[in-house]
Formats: sequence, C-alpha cells, structure tokens
Amino acid sequence: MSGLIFNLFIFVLASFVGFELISKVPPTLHTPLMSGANAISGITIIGAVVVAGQVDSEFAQIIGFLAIVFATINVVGGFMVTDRMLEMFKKKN
Amino acid sequence: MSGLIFNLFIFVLASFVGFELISKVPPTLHTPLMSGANAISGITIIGAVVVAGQVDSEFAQIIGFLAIVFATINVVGGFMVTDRMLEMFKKKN
Amino acid sequence: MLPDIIQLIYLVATGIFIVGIKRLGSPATARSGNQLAALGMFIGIVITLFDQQIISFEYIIGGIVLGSAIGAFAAKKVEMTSMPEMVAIFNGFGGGASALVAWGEFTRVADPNVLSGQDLVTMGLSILIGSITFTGSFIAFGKLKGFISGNPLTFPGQNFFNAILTIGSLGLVGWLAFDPTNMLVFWILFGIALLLGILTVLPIGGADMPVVISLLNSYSGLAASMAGFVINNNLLIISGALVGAAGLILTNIMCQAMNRSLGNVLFGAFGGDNGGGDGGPAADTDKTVRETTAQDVALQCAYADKVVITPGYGLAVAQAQHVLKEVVDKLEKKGVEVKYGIHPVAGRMPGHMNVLLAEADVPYDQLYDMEQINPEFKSTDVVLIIGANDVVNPAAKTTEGSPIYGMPILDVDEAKRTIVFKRSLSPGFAGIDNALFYEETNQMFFGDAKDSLQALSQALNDV
Amino acid sequence: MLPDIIQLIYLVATGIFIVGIKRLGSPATARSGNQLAALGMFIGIVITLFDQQIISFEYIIGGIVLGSAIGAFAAKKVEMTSMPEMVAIFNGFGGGASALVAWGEFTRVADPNVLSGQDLVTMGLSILIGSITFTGSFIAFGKLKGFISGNPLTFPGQNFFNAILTIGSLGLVGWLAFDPTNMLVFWILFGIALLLGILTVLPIGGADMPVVISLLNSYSGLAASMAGFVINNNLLIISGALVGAAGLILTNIMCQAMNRSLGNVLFGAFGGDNGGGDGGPAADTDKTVRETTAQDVALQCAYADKVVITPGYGLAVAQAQHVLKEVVDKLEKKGVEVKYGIHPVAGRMPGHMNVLLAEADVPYDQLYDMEQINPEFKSTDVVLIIGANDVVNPAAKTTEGSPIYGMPILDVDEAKRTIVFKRSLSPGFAGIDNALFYEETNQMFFGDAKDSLQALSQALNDV
Ligand SMILES: NC(=O)c1ccc[n+]([C@@H]2O[C@H](COP(=O)([O-])OP(=O)(O)OC[C@H]3O[C@@H](n4cnc5c(N)ncnc54)[C@H](OP(=O)(O)O)[C@@H]3O)[C@@H](O)[C@H]2O)c1
Ligand SMILES: NC(=O)c1ccc[n+]([C@@H]2O[C@H](COP(=O)([O-])OP(=O)(O)OC[C@H]3O[C@@H](n4cnc5c(N)ncnc54)[C@H](OP(=O)(O)O)[C@@H]3O)[C@@H](O)[C@H]2O)c1
Repeated sequence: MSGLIFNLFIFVLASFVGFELISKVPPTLHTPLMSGANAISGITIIGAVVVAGQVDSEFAQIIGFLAIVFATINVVGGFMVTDRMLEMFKKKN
Repeated sequence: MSGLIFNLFIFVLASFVGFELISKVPPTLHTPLMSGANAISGITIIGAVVVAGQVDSEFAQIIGFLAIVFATINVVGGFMVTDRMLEMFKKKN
Repeated sequence: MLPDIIQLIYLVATGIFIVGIKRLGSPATARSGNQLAALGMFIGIVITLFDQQIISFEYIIGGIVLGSAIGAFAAKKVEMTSMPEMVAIFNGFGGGASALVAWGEFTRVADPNVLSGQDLVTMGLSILIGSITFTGSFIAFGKLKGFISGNPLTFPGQNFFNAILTIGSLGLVGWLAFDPTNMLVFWILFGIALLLGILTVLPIGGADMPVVISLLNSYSGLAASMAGFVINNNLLIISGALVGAAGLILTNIMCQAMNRSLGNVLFGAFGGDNGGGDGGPAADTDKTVRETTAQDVALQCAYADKVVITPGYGLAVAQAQHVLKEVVDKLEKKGVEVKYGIHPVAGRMPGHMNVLLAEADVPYDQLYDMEQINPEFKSTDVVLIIGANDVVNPAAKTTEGSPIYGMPILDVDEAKRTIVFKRSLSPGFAGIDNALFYEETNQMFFGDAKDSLQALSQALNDV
Repeated sequence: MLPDIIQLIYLVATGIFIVGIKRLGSPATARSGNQLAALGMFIGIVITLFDQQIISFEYIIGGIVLGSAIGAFAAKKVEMTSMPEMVAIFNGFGGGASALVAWGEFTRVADPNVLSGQDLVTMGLSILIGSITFTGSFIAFGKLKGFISGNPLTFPGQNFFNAILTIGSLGLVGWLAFDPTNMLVFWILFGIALLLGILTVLPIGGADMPVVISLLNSYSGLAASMAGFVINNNLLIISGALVGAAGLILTNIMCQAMNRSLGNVLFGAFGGDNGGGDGGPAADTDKTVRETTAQDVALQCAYADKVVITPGYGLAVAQAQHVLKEVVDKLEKKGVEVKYGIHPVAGRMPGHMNVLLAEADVPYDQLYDMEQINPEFKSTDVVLIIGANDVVNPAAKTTEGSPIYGMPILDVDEAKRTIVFKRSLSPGFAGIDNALFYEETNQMFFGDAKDSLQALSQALNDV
C-alpha cells in the first residue's frame, strides 16, 4: 500500500473526528474555539522545522526559517490569546 | 514507517470517531443501534473471505469456510433484524 | 485491479459506515443509516473478492449462501420481544468468526516462525477476544431464553478466579508470540478464552444481560479489528474500532441510565431473575392500598383532560401493547390528551418500550423522554402505570442505601391520580417495595396487564 | 530514536489534540482543553527535532525564539475587544507558513523532476491554499481594524473574475505536476494565489469578517494538512484535517445563527460598515418614541421582580461591560432577579457578548442562551436592551423580504417593559429600522451606553 493511500485514510478519519467534535458547541465558545483551532493549525511549524533543519539547500533553509517564524507566531500567539479569553470564563462560586 | 504503526493510527482515529458518533443518542434508539453496530462488527467476514479464498492450506480453508458462515449469519441476520426494528419507527403523519 | 484502488474503495466504504452509524443515531434517519451500513458492508465484501490473494471461490460462495440463509431465516422468524436474544446470538457468531479468522491465518502459514511478533500478538488477541465473545454471547442468550437460570450463578472466589484466568490468558498470548510452534500453548489459550466467556457471564443476573450484550458487542468489534491487524486490512481495522468504541460508549450510557457502574453490573451479581413478580420479599402488610375497577378507571380517564401512560416491563410480559393502543385511541376520540412517558430503563433493554409500542403502531412523537414528561405531571389528571415498578419508585429519591437510590425516576406522584396496573404487590427488578402503591392518590388495578386493559377498553365503550 | 517511536509519540500527540479540542467545547473544561492542545503541540515539536533529516539547528532555534517573542508580545498586548483581528492575523501567519513549507520543500530538491506527481500536486495545493489564507487573513484584519474600508468593495463581474482565477490556479497546480521545472508556472501560481486571497475577501462586508476568519481558519488547517502530505508527516496531516473540518463546521454554525448561507456571506456583498450608527437610512419620523431618563429607569428596575439584560454590539463599542456589571450588582443587592439574555449573533463575533461580560467578571451561569431566555420574557418586568438592535428587531418575524427575515430573535416585546440604550434611532448592522422602538411598552434611553449606564448606576444609589 502506498504512502498516499495511508495519508488519505488518516486525512479522512481525522476530518470525521473534527466534524463530530464541533457539531454541538454552544455559541459562547465559538470565538475561543476558533482561536484555539487556529493555534492548532500552527502545527505546520513541524513542517517548517523539517525544512529549516535540512542542509540540502541554504535557500530552502531560509524559507524554512521564515516559515518557523510565521508558524511560531501563530502557535504561541494563538494559544496565549485563547488562554486569556478562557481565563475569564468563571463559574459563579 | 511500518505497517503496524499505520494500523495503530487508523485504529485510534476510528475509535475516536466511534466514541463521538454515539455520545448523544436517545434511549429509544439504543437497541436498534446495538443491533446495527453488531451487524457492522460482522465485517470480519472480509477476513473470513481472505482466509477461505487462499489455497495454501486446505484445513485453513475449512476454518475460513466456518468463519464465513458465522460472519454471514451475523451480517445478514443483524442488518435484517435492525431493519425490522426500525421499520416500526414511524412519525405521526 | 490494483491494491491501491481496492484501498480507495475501502476508504469509501469506511465513509459510508461512519455516515451510516451517524444516521442510526436519530429516529428520523435510523433506518436509512442501517441500510447505508449494509451497503458499505456489501461494497467491502465485493471489493475484497478482487484481492489477489483470493484464488478459490467455492468455500466463499458456499459459506455466504449458507450463512445468509440461516441469518435471514432467524431474522424473519424472531419475535419483536426476543430481539435481545437474537442480537446476542448474532453477536456471538461475529466474535466466533473473528477468532476463526485468526486461527485460519495461523494455520495457513506452514511455519508460524515466519510470522512477526506483532502479528502473533494480534492473532492471539483476536482469538482471545473472539472466543470470549462467542461463549459469552451464548450464555447471555441462554439466560435471556431461560435455558440457563437467570439468577447470578456464583461460587466463592469467582471474581478472583476469573481475574487469574484473564491474566493467564494474556500471558499465553505473549508466550505464543515467542514460541509460535508450540501448539499446546495455542490450544490452552483457545480453551481458556472459551471458558472465560462462560465464567464471566454466568455470575451476572439475567436482567443485566442487555448491558452484557452491548459490552460483548463492543468486544466483537474489537475482535474484528484485531483480525484486521492479523490480515492487514484497513477496512476491518477501522470498522472494528468504530463498533468497539461505539459499543463501549453505549454500554456506558446504559449503565448510567440505571445509575450503576459497569463494574457493579459485571461483578455485582445483581438483579436475580429476569421476570418481575414471581417471588421477592412480601409486601409490607401494615399499609393499605386502594383497589379499583375497570369501570372506575374508565370513568376517571374519560373525564380527564390529560392522561399520561408510563409503561414498564410488565407491558412486555403481558404483551399488552396492542390493547393499550386501543385504549389510547378510544380516549383520544373522547378528546382526552394522551402522552406516553418513557423511562430510559423501563423494561429489560434500552428502548424496550419504544420497540414494543412501535410494534403497536404508536407514532414515536407521542412518546416522551423522562426529561420531557417530568415537568408535565403537575398538570396531568391521571397517570396509568402499566406494569412498571422501579421506574416510578420514590425510594430512588428518598431511601438512601436502596439499590435504586439516585436513579432519576418518573415523577408520577405529582399527578392528581395514579393508577398502577400489575398482578400483585410484589416488587420489580430491583426487588424492593414501592411506597407509591400506598399513596393517597394512588389506586391499584390488579391483574395481568393485557386482561386489565381489555376490561378497560370494554368499559370505555359504555362511558 | 527510531522513526517508529517518533510515530508512536505522534499518535499520542494526536490523541491529546483530539481530547483538547473536545474539551474546548464546554465552558467548564475549555481552558484545560486549550492547554492540552498546547501540550500536544509542544510534544509534537520536540519529538520532530529527533527526526534524522534534521541536522542544522541554528535556523530552527532562531526562528522559534523570534516567532515566540512576536506572538507572545502580540497576545499580551491585544485588548479583549480586538480578539477577532488578532485571530485573523495569527491565522494568516499560519497559512503563510504552510505555503512556505511547500515552497521550501520544492526548493530543497535540486531537481524537481524527482518528485512524484502526487507530491507535486499536494505541494501546489499547499501553496495555493496557504497563500489565499495569508493574504485573505490580512485583508480581514485590515477591514476589522479599519485600515481598509469595511464596505464591500466590489466591481462588476467580480464573482465571475474570481471564479476564473480559482479555476486557473487549480489548472496551474496540475500543470506544475507535469512540468515541475518550469519556474514561471510556479511563480504565476504563487502570485495568483496571493491575489485570490485579496480579491475574495475585499467584496465581503466588514461585519461578516468573523465568518470569513473562521473559514480562513479552516483553510489554514487544510493548508497544514497538505503540507503534511508534502513532507509525509502524520501529525501534520491529522491535526490539519481536524482543524480544517472543525473550522468548516464552525463557519456553518455561525452562518446558521445569522440565518444566512455561507454563499450569501461570501458572495452577497452584504453588511456594509462595521460599526452601527454612523449613517444608514434615517429613521421613520412619523412614529413617535418615548424617551426616558436615568432616574426613571432606576425606579422601574429597582421595583421590578425580574430584569433581563440583552446586550448587543453597542455594549462593545461603548466598552460599558464593567459599568453594566456595577448596575446589575446594585440591582441584585436590592433583591431584583437579574439575568442576561444572549443572542447567538449579538455583537460582531460569535460569543462576543460572553467574552465581553466575562471580562467584567459576570459568571457564565448568569448568561442565558436565546432558547433559555425566550420563555422567560413573559414573566419579566423590565428588559434593558443595551446597544442591541437587530437581535431584538421584530422585522425578523414579520417583514418578509427584510434582510434578517427568518432569523430567530429575542422576544423582548413579551416583557412588560423594554428600555433601549442607544445613541440615536439609526439602524444596526443589517441597516433596517426597528419597529420595537415605537412600541407602547418601549422607552428609549438615548446616549452612549457607558454614559447612560453610569448615570443609571448613580441614580440607583438614590432609590
Ligand atoms: N431497560 C433496560 O435496559 C434494563 C436492563 C436491565 C435492568 N433493568 C432494570 O429493570 C427495571 C425496569 O423497571 P420497570 O419499572 O420497567 O420494571 P420492574 O421494576 O421490573 O417492574 C415490572 C413490574 O411488572 C409487573 N408485571 C409483570 N408481569 C406482568 C403482567 N403480565 N401484567 C401486569 N404486570 C406485570 C410486575 O409486578 P407483578 O408481578 O405484581 O405483576 C413488576 O413489578 C429497572 O430496575 C431497571 O434498572 C433495565
Ligand atoms: N455575532 C456575530 O458573529 C456576527 C458577525 C457578523 C455580523 N453579525 C450581525 O451583527 C448584528 C448584531 O446585532 P446587535 O443587535 O448586537 O447589533 P446591531 O444590530 O449592529 O446594533 C448595534 C446598535 O448599537 C448601537 N450603538 C453603537 N455604539 C453605541 C454606543 N457607544 N452606545 C450605545 N449604543 C451604541 C447602535 O445604535 P446607535 O448608533 O443609535 O447608538 C446600533 O444600532 C446582527 O445583525 C448580526 O447578524 C453578527
């Protein structure tokens, strides 16, 4: 079985998980959820690390560096901002 | 990446899908759902077909034959019985 | 056909299964969901026939024809009220098939030493789980059918013994992985697994069988998934895992509805016989109950604005669903508003009442969940409690230490009048007395539910 | 470390992400869910550093340090009310990173001919989707911040032109797969993708930006997933797909809450400027409104049994959440029952009001969803409508053809008295007049919401 097929399988299954997870979220949490999901989409940082860490091409490394900077902004900023938002959700004690 | 790892990935992802799908089913449907899921678990018929269809070992083929009979009972009986149950769920017109 | 194309079609079948299961989760789409799942299965089977490994077809065709005939026959003949038994037995066959697949694959390779450790482990697990499912399901079937006593069959130290067997069998799976040519290990593993299925289900009370079946259903999914690891088949792994996870969640939901833990169900040796009423502690004779007659009930109902019906296990025993529907139709014709209030664990399997009433053509939008109906009792004139007991027992709210304490119940005592249809004062499944029977606002209509309802139907003609 | 072990740890990280997202779906667990997701990310990054392909670390460390500094700074400085902008810009960076990863991978291989067709297709898609996300997010940011006009910027045939560009870019992806050494194709694809991001977002009204951001968020997940296909990384594929699907569903939920289709949002050039009140059609001058004063409102509220507060976009504009809380505290001290009724699309982003009120320390169990609060208006004495307009506009029920027709609204008119806090009679987001203002039972309290509430708070001291 080829790698592409494998990738397709996990892509499809993960999409189903994503669909099911979100289908019943109250409006209150839409914005934090959007922001949290956005932070997770920064996972592309892993790809950036792979590109920046190889030594086949210096130019590719520089592109990778830029990709890391971009992705890290997304990840760090995203998680922090979400946390700030959620910190304020307190239950009446 | 080895085949086992691939299998583990799809196993885990599919389990998550299964968990999420069922978490909010009304009690009315528990029995049909149980019965429907049971029919799907007869998917092992695919394995039985593979075992019964090879020609490496006659004995294995006979085991495979038995497996097919068992699995087919599960599949055919399961889907039909579920359908009979669900047929009765009608909306007031 | 290329393996890649087979895989892609498997992926499509996977999607169909998922959508099918999803649709099974809502009354309006459930039937199409089941049909979709069957379609997915069909596609999966057909496409597997194109697998290059498959050379000989006689056994395949023979097996499918024979299996289909048996399955279809059983599915057509079974009565609606025997559904749990039927699901149990089908499930047992499924688990058995998974164990057989692993065994067949093990036998196929002339020299098991060529198998990798991980293949052997999944094989062992598939045999273990499949066999437990097989024998366990048959014991559950026997208990429900009454071939085997519904009482929990226990002996001292049983849980301990079963634990040892479980650990031992896992050890054997490991052993087999290191020493695959040792057929003795293989056979002992097989034997212990079959035994485990019997020994773990015997000590469970007959009335808890639906939960056990749901759990075994989850096992058979897991066994299928393991078989998928053995023959390296995605579709098998995925659908097995789907069903395994779904079954586990469902089991959990069912336990929650009874306010019990899964552990309590499996090891608690709870809930003796399967039918209510025959035996059990005698009712408290100090207190008095008010008896009533068909004529009186007919009058009360006919002049009520709103009547709620809360059925229970007795309705199934008496097979009174059709007469009940008749009574309701007559009441509605008289302009009375009638609703059914269905407790999630009324009867002996989840949705028992729904299936029963559906059989009598009661539209499902007339059936109300506990959460929906509870606020309505305050404005209800008469509640007819047909063969229900535990699900309306106030002890669940008041008596700490009672086996049903904490279980949410139908708040029938908030209605102006309750009328209980049952044969005696004997307790139901949980084996405890019911204070509701002695309430001021309650009346008892003794007798078999079917007879009583027939009399009521008769009496309604004259009102 | 062996690749298999890396994969296993990736699998663990996958599980953590899934549980994290699940926990993000409920208020009580949301924060821990976010933290779990961050943990999953951390594990994923650390473990990737053990990948054998990774040899040089300077760029990695430099990039992470720089990116973290910028991200942390921005996250700390941003005000609560600028959250949507911030999410937009972060999202743009994420999409950009995915495009860069694909580009870097493309550049890395000296001879692109060694890449297989499928690799090239996923690369092309990654660049395409990533770039659209990048520029699109920045336009959305600019619109929200006011750097770019919030009005829909359209030109004739725009949708047609964009459609051509989209099809063209997909064609270029295919071309690149067949002719990977042709750098011209590559650059044109890159350029068109960047342009598409700009052109598809410009025609959308500023107030629809939250929906657009959610959609772009879904795109950036998809772009990450495609980047995962390019470098063959499971974790990337899975988490990208998770976010892609979740974003899509979320976008859909948001559109539904506004009773509009996604197509209408994207191509409808709807919802002009981002702030309500400045401009818009003049109010109908024939009908009369009843004005009121802080003293009068204070009296009415103080002697009410039950007051419901329905905030809207004006609360955010006026930044009046803290004063509002002050007023509510005073009322509660006087024994008045106070609840907040939150319409799902009040404000300019989903949950806008919740975030705002949470900032002022309003506990979330005092906030009621539309479905929960609507049955309560009948028994409510006074409703304070603070800077809300469309979400209480009865035109949604009565005026067919109105842009909000069919949107469920807060049924404030069922209460004994409504008091609207806003600066003028000008319309809100949908640009339509509101018949509620002219109702018998309604009073207007004109002025900036913060000032008005401050006056009310003052007045309450004297009641
Ligand atoms: N639904 C599930 O999935 C499930 C699974 C396992 C266990 N359970 C348990 O089962 C119980 C269900 O409660 P329930 O209220 O439905 O039933 P129940 O508490 O078991 O009571 C049933 C009653 O029906 C009466 N009955 C029996 N045959 C009758 C007949 N022919 N005509 C009239 N009445 C008849 C019996 O009283 P007489 O003998 O006096 O007639 C008995 O008291 C709960 O304790 C639940 O936890 C449910
Ligand atoms: N929540 C979302 O996700 C989202 C996203 C996109 C679009 N929308 C749309 O946005 C609308 C939301 O409805 P809404 O009722 O919250 O808001 P709205 O209909 O836009 O009305 C807001 C009102 O607040 C008043 N206002 C503005 N600044 C104020 C201040 N400083 N003090 C007091 N009042 C002030 C304005 O009137 P004056 O100028 O007279 O003061 C305006 O009429 C809906 O149409 C919805 O579809 C929502």
